[in-house]
Amino acid sequence: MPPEPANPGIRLTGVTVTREGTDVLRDVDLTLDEHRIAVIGLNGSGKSTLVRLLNALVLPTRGTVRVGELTTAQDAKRIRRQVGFVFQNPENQIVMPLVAEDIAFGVKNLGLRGTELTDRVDAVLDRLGITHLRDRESYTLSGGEKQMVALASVLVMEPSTVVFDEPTTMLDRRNRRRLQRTIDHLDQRAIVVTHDLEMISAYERTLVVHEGRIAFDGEPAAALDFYCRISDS
Amino acid sequence: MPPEPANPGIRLTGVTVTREGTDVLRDVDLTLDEHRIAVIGLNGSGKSTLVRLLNALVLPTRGTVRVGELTTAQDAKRIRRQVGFVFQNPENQIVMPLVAEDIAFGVKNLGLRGTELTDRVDAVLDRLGITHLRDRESYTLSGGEKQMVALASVLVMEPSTVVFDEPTTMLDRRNRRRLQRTIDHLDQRAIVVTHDLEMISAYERTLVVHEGRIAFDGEPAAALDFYCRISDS
Amino acid sequence: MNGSRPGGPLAAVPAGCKFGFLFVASIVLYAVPHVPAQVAFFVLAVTAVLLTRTPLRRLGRLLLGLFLVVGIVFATLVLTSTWEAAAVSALRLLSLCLFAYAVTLSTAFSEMLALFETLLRPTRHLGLNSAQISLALSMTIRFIPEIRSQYLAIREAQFARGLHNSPVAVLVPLLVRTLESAQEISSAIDARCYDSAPPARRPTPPVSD
Amino acid sequence: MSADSPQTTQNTVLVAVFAALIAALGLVPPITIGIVPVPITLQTLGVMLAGALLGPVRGMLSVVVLEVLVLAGLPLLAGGRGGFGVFLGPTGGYLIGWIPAALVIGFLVQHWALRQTRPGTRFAAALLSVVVGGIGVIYALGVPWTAVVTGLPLSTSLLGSLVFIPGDLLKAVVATAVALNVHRSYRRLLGGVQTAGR
Ligand SMILES: Nc1ncnc2c1ncn2[C@@H]1O[C@H](COP(=O)(O)OP(=O)(O)OP(=O)(O)O)[C@@H](O)[C@H]1O
Ligand SMILES: Nc1ncnc2c1ncn2[C@@H]1O[C@H](COP(=O)(O)OP(=O)(O)OP(=O)(O)O)[C@@H](O)[C@H]1O
Ligand SMILES: O=C(O)CCCC[C@@H]1SC[C@@H]2NC(=O)N[C@@H]21
Ligand SMILES: [Mg+2]
Ligand SMILES: [Mg+2]
Repeated sequence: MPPEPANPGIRLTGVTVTREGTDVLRDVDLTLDEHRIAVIGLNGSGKSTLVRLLNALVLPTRGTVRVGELTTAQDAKRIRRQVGFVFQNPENQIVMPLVAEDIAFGVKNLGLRGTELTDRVDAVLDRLGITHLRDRESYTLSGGEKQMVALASVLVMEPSTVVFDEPTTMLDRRNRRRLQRTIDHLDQRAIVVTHDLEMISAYERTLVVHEGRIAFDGEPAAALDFYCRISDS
Repeated sequence: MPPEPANPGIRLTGVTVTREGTDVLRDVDLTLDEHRIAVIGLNGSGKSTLVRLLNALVLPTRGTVRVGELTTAQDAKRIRRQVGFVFQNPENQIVMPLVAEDIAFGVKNLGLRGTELTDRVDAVLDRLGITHLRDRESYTLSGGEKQMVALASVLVMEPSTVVFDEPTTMLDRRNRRRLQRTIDHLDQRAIVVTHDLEMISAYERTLVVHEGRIAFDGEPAAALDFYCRISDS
Repeated sequence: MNGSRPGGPLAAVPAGCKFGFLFVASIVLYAVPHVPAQVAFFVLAVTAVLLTRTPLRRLGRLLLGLFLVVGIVFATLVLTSTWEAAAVSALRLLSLCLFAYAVTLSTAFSEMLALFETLLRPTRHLGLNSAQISLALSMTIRFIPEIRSQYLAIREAQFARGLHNSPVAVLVPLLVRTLESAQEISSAIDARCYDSAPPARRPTPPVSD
Repeated sequence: MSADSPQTTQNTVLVAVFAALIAALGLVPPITIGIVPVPITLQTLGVMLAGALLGPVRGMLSVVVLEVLVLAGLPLLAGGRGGFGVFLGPTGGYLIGWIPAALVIGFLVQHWALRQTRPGTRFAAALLSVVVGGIGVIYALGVPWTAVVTGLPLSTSLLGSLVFIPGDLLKAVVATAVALNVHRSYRRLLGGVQTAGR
């Protein structure tokens, strides 16, 4: 097998997702290879469905989603190693009672053991500046801390793209900015769904999802304009 | 017993709340009788604890909380009729399978029955413009709809003060503004905890909670300034 | 939740009477181990079910499992004992279940709950409280879909982390979240003036004037 | 304790939420194999969890609440079954057995298993509690009832119940592991119980 490119692009071709008879997403054609991409839109417009397609949490009813050479319909497991996903509610993502155990959890599934494993966990804790949380019980963490642990548990898998689905809703201004800074410093490609319009002003590309279609695709400023028009109508 | 005044003020005197050995809230003295009051602060600063004191969901470890002539430690039930509470996550507030049943739940607890009950439910649905949701099953509602039902279930009790603990976190811009407009039009006193700084710009008074104390109390603009200083430090 | 509203003549019979009949029928059916009597009961039971005017397709779906079960019983008994004993057992089981379905199908859920509340009223002497019981019953219905969607969200989060089908890893967060929301829900219920101990029964607080 | 009503509201909610959990486990389709007409169902896992997490009284009440709803006709049992008929059918005894099962599991876990300080012993004790209640008690009621209702010989009914053993043991292990983990992160639940490390 040829080595995969460092950061393979994601390509959606003619993607439609149907749920209970209605199209939640319709005829989406997209190539995502920018470094920072934002997705905005009203409640129920289809944002989460769109980003869940990218790591095979949702499979297209019609069309294909490709990450590099792989398609989500066939290679779900390998794609999930490349495309990490941070959920809105970090509590869903936390599995083990201790923070270190929780972060190690995904890496264990990749077959790592012993010092290799602990080194990797320590490295990611250090990188996010949350080494002090290492031995805490995960369920006693505050909202902001939980969100950082959830991010660590994704980054430890060393994905090439990280998708965030509304990661800042529970957070105060300080934690929001901390997370934002963390995302800004990621080497990986980041695709961020958010209602927090301030957060995305520096992004390269913004998609506005409306009623199951990509209604706008371009500069953040223009996208915001478009979004405000929709939400005020 | 003398009739209570139309909208009695709320007074906290020397209130301390201790949880597991640490003071979550310390020596709070406050009189709340403005029409619109905002509460802001970092995650974990004690905002929720503060507002839960107001309707006896939390009782002070030391000090007293008075609503008009009543104290929360003694008259929890009567105070809860006067001070309604809208929770952050409407999912946890809706307890009955059908919307109409859920809204009727609180009024039933007040002892109302029959047409008096249904009239009151219908009136509040009408007032919030959600009559069409009356016979829906509550779990099929969207996030914004759930938030409106949760508000209806509180307003139907005809409280003189409504407390909101981060009511907009789950909502998009459109639903957020809709809820904001609804709050703006309430006749009742509203006390709103929020991280949404835009929402409170027109409020009469803003409290900033920091590390268990009221660190600032005054005009929204100055409060925001203060809050930004804290959160950037 | 119960599908359509119950119709037919049996819907007019009070729920208490129907349950009383069911109780008596269950005794009589065991008291008479003769094939002709059992056939007569069976015909009566079929009539009762048909009187509920349930659409035949829905009825078919409901009864398919029952017929399967009775089939197994009948086959096993024919092989291990007499043909007659097998017939009596199978018919008895069928009639009893059909009568029970007739009661269920002809009684509205709310009527059923009201009956249980009446029956449970004496338990207040044991310290239970019927308002609390009916709250628990309604809340259960409300939270089944909630738990399901929480389960789906958690499982999805774990798929995303490369974990597939580990029951412990799904159940632990599911339960912790459920317990946490239980706390918030009970606050919300209290905030809406719910009184779990009605005044009459509440231990009198120490009156400090 | 302040006004004791918050406490009881919380208990009501816990009972309801676990009843909902048992019902939700019924959304997984049941499997019927073997010589007795009783399905393998995941709902017993919920019964075990209710007892092991909520303790005897609340655990038992959540099973009662579920079964009252089933009795009232809601299709909350595995495979979408419900109504009075189920209780009179071949599985009725097992269903009734769920009630004392949760009680026994809750009692043993709260007053015996969680008192063990060594993790290994605690796991073994909890597992044994779950097996005694979740298998012993349930079968003690279920097996004879099936025999009576169907007219099958008691020995057949007993033999038939053997097909559940592997599944039920697996459920007991899962329930034990889950319950101990949850008690580890959520100590308030069985208030006053000493667990190691605290
Ligand atoms: N499994 C499903 N079954 C039925 N409908 C679904 C399902 N998943 C999504 N939908 C519907 O698809 C639409 C889009 O859902 P989606 O979650 O993608 O919206 P969203 O843009 O992420 O909204 P939000 O801002 O509220 O998160 C909604 O109307 C939703 O009800
Ligand atoms: N029952 C409890 N037991 C222990 N600690 C508690 C309890 N309730 C609150 N706390 C602690 O008290 C502090 C204040 O909590 P509170 O919920 O009031 O914060 P908040 O300002 O509302 O935060 P957020 O913005 O995250 O909602 C937190 O550090 C929290 O961990
Ligand atoms: O759904 C029903 O009607 C009740 C089924 C009872 C099934 C019993 S409980 C113990 C044993 N273990 C199983 O998995 N099934 C049986
Ligand atoms: Mg979404
Ligand atoms: Mg809070």
